[in-house]
Amino acid sequence: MGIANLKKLEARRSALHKAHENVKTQVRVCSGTGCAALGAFEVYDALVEESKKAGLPVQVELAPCGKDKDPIFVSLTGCQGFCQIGPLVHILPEDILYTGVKVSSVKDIVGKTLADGQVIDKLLYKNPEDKKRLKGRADIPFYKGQELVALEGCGSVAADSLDSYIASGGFSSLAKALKMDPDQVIAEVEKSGLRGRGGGGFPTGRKWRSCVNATGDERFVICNGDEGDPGAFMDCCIMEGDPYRVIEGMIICAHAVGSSTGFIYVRHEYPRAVERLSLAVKTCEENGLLGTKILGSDLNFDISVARGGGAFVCGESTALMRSIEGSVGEPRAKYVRSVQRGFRDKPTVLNNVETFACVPSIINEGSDWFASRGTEKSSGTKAFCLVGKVVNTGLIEVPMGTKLRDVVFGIGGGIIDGRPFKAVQTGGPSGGCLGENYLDLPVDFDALAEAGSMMGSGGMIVMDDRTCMVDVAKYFLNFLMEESCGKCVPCREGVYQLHALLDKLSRGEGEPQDLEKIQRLGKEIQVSSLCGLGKSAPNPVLSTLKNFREEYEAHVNDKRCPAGVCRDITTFTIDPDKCTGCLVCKKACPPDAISGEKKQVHVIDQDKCTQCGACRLVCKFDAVVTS
Amino acid sequence: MQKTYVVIPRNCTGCRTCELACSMIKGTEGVFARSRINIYKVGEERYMQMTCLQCVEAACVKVCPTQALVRNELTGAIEVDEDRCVGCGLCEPACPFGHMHFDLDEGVPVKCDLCGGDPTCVKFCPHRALELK
Amino acid sequence: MYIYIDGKKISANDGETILAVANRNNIYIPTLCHHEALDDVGACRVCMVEITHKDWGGWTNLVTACLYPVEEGLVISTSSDAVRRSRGTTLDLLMARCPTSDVIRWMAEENGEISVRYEQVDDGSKCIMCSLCVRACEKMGCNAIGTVGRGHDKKIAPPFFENPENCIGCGACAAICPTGHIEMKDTRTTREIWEKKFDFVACEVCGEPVMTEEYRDYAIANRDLPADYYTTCSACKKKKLASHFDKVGS
Amino acid sequence: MNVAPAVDMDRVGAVLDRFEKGERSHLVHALQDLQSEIHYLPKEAIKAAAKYLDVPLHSAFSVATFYKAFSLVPRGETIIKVCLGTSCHIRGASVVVEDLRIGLGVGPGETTQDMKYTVEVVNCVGACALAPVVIANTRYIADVKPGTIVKIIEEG
Repeated sequence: MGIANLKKLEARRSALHKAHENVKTQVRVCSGTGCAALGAFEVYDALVEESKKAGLPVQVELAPCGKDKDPIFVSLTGCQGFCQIGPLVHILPEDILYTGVKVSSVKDIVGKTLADGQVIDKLLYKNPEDKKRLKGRADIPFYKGQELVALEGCGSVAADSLDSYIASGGFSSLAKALKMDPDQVIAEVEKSGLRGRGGGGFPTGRKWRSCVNATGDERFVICNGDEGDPGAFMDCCIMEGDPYRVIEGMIICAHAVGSSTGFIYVRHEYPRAVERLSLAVKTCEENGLLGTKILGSDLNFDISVARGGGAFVCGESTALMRSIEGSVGEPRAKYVRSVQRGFRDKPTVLNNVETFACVPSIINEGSDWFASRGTEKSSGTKAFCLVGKVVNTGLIEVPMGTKLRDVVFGIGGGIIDGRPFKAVQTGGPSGGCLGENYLDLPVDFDALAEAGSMMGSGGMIVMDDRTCMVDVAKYFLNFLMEESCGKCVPCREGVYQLHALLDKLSRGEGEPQDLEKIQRLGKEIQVSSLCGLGKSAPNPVLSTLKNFREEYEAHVNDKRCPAGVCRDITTFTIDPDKCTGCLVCKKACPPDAISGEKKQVHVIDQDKCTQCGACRLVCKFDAVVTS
Repeated sequence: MQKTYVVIPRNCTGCRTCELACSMIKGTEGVFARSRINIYKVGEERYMQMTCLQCVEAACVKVCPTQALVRNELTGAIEVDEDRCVGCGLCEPACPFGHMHFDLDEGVPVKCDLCGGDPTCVKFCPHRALELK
Repeated sequence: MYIYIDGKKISANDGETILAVANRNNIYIPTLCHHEALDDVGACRVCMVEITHKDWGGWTNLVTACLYPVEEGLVISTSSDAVRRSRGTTLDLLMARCPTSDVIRWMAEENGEISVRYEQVDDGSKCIMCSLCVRACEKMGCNAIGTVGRGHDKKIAPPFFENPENCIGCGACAAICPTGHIEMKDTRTTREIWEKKFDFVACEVCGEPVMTEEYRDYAIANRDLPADYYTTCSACKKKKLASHFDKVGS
Repeated sequence: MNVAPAVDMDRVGAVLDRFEKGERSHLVHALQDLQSEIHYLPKEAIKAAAKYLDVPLHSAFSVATFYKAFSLVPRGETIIKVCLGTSCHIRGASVVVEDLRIGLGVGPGETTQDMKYTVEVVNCVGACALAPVVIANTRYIADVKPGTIVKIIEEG
């Protein structure tokens, strides 16, 4: 049942629409990594089974000619965003969002909600501020202020169903693009102002245009799904939750630049993304959406899914291409850009997952629609992963230019346990930490860069007063030291030495001149390294040194870690006035260093204590103090 | 007009001045064995001067993996481009006449390059047994 | 086209690198991982130069001379402050890694900016990971050694750190190593490199070593020269030929 | 020192047969499939892959040691991956590593004597909202509280 041409595509869509109109209730079970980890698949299975048992007309596929009257369509979707309180079950059209759903609650959902239309109060989201239960996404602050473009289908379409994607308007953008001249397609992308979502922010349209202008008999389109930034998972969600959108974006690009071969490079740490994308590619091939004469046009295009091997540096475009070629992922100098000489030395367009996911909307809705969102130089919306010590964590998408404050305190709901906000880290290991004075910064490519951080792929890690900036910088350097490919000297040796210097600081052995040494070495690594990884490796150090210098000075001059994190210069003690003798810290202590009976003040044996901080982490009464 | 290096064995008295001159000018500090020209006694009062023949179809050039042996079109000599040599040393055994020497310490081959067209050995030969015609 | 290096106007060809033009004009740019016969990788970063252009509005950039292709009107400085700082840092870092390497110390002194001492990584190694040995081995078609691991712990070694099957004992890796890190031990009859032992082919006249047996087999199989080329040492070849000439002469 | 079990070369061959012979670009892919089949990359498997795909052995070895996904030593039945992504880090993942070190007696990259558990640290598994996260084989353990992880794993 191929979709050989545009007519057949429309026929299929209208049949599916009809099927959709029949559906009385839609139950969307989130199967993003977070929800899946909390048991979403079991919930889904139970839902289907329980509904069948109850005799409800349940469908797991959109059947265009279903006989059921008022069917209930149960689907597994991609990430619905609010990972922290998963598994999520979203019921439409009533907009009921059940949170923390367990298999044991399924019976209730089927019996009460699906069969009877009742809302189960205790499964609803509880607003931490006033403890009120909120019914649906429309009421929950986390979802307010968001605008979904790249994540549009993520959490609404059934992740592994081509039909579901087509029903939601999928491939209509491709149909439109195929009727356009390749040049018009590029012009449209250029006009939209779309910039690469992978971090660099290079204008996508310009990239496509220079690929077309480059000489070469063959061109490649590569989708970068090697999302290596720790603390970022939006590409993962898109690949898992809306794989067809990425494919559609890539086909449109292939049409625009004249390519017949594409690759999607996915990290191996995302097995489900690999699985779903592979399935999506296969389904597209079977249905004539990939292969020869796509939708009856002259376009031939194939996509292969390549798995990464676990190397952060492979997110760098030239290293990624080397990796697909089957080699060690060492970057090469980009003096000749990869749009001219990339994969197999042929002109290559490489864009990130989110960038490709934006393309169908741009073609469908028009460049003006996209450009009207966001700021002047950073148009559109951007997906972020809001994580760390923030109340609401999860996947969000907001227009560019949204203030950090609105993200952290609006959508994010502020800091956990009401602790003071300290910083927000953006841009992953290449980015920087922005303190309180940057909270009113509009988040876009240029504003972040100016503030000494960067957009990166969109991780946003919120930190409270118990986060040590020296430790955070050391953490990133340790990460980069392990992930450096080791090819060029400044990155291989320089990052090692930077880490050694920070380690010295965190042990309380820092000398006053070390801060200058760090600053100077950091700057030289930035200008001397071969690839983006090395060039941006010192950013976390330099930005924290700039914005939190007093904290560094405390480590050097007073041999003290103000946040109580750096083990060698921190002592943990229990404040007898605050300790309630609840035994929680005693149980949590890995080396068994805490003694004390129930309802009596506990004491930490300093000889046994390894300063891991577990006690402070679990204490509800703030009784563990550091000095 | 390219000149030809010729040896005239009947003039050679075996005085080895050429060897000394070569080893001096090529910086091998008078180590005779490293000289690019060698004198062999081949009979009663008969000597033979042996140095690179600058073959037209040179085996050394053929085996070099990096084109580090290049003919100087002006002098006709095959010269070593040390910057291009990776030091594999194959040129030494490849020479059927034994005129190529690979210097293990320096990691480069050593051979006669006709001193850039003005061979020192010719200048120093007291008996006109070496000539550039 | 014309470019400017340290104020001098120099003609250059399309497709050439800055380093190639500089070398051709005897302008010194230090290098460690560059070799004329091998592909450049830009690993050592000591050939860093500062470039700008009259159309760039004062913007300058540091690039590696070995890889950067020339373009019309490019203005290059081989020893600006920024270049010396960058090169100095790179050499300082290498000094910490290979404190015993004379080449590195000499280059650092020449650059004139040894100012920062970093914690020494003293594993007795002189390897600076320039990968010249690997590339030379590849050029020979042997592929006996390669990089192992990544990051700061990256090493160059044979597969599985053991006796490299493909190694023929030619010694190119040792000859090309800029710091003398690769050890090759020769006796009259044997050679040892990468912990692999080779027997020399002895000259059938004098018994002096000619080449390793593996190298001879490789040469016969791959280099299209008769097998009897490899049986005699060069000195004996010369002697034999001399006597032959004498017979012809008389 | 753990003794590696003999490698079933038929299984290696069967995995390699899925790939086009002599196509070097399949190297990373093939090594991955071999690893998921035998749980680590024994020397014989790397050699077989290099030969089959016509890749110099050293390239195969370089690739096998460059990418973190590959292990050249046998690993335990249960592979415990502790996420050390930024979010997990600031929410106390190092305590989890500490718990495992004390509870199982092995640190990152090590395998218990009885070959039951291998502890690994990984950089971000994309479940940041549930930090700190531990993955035991395919099972995700979310929001790990100090002092609890060893028990959770041992109970299965």
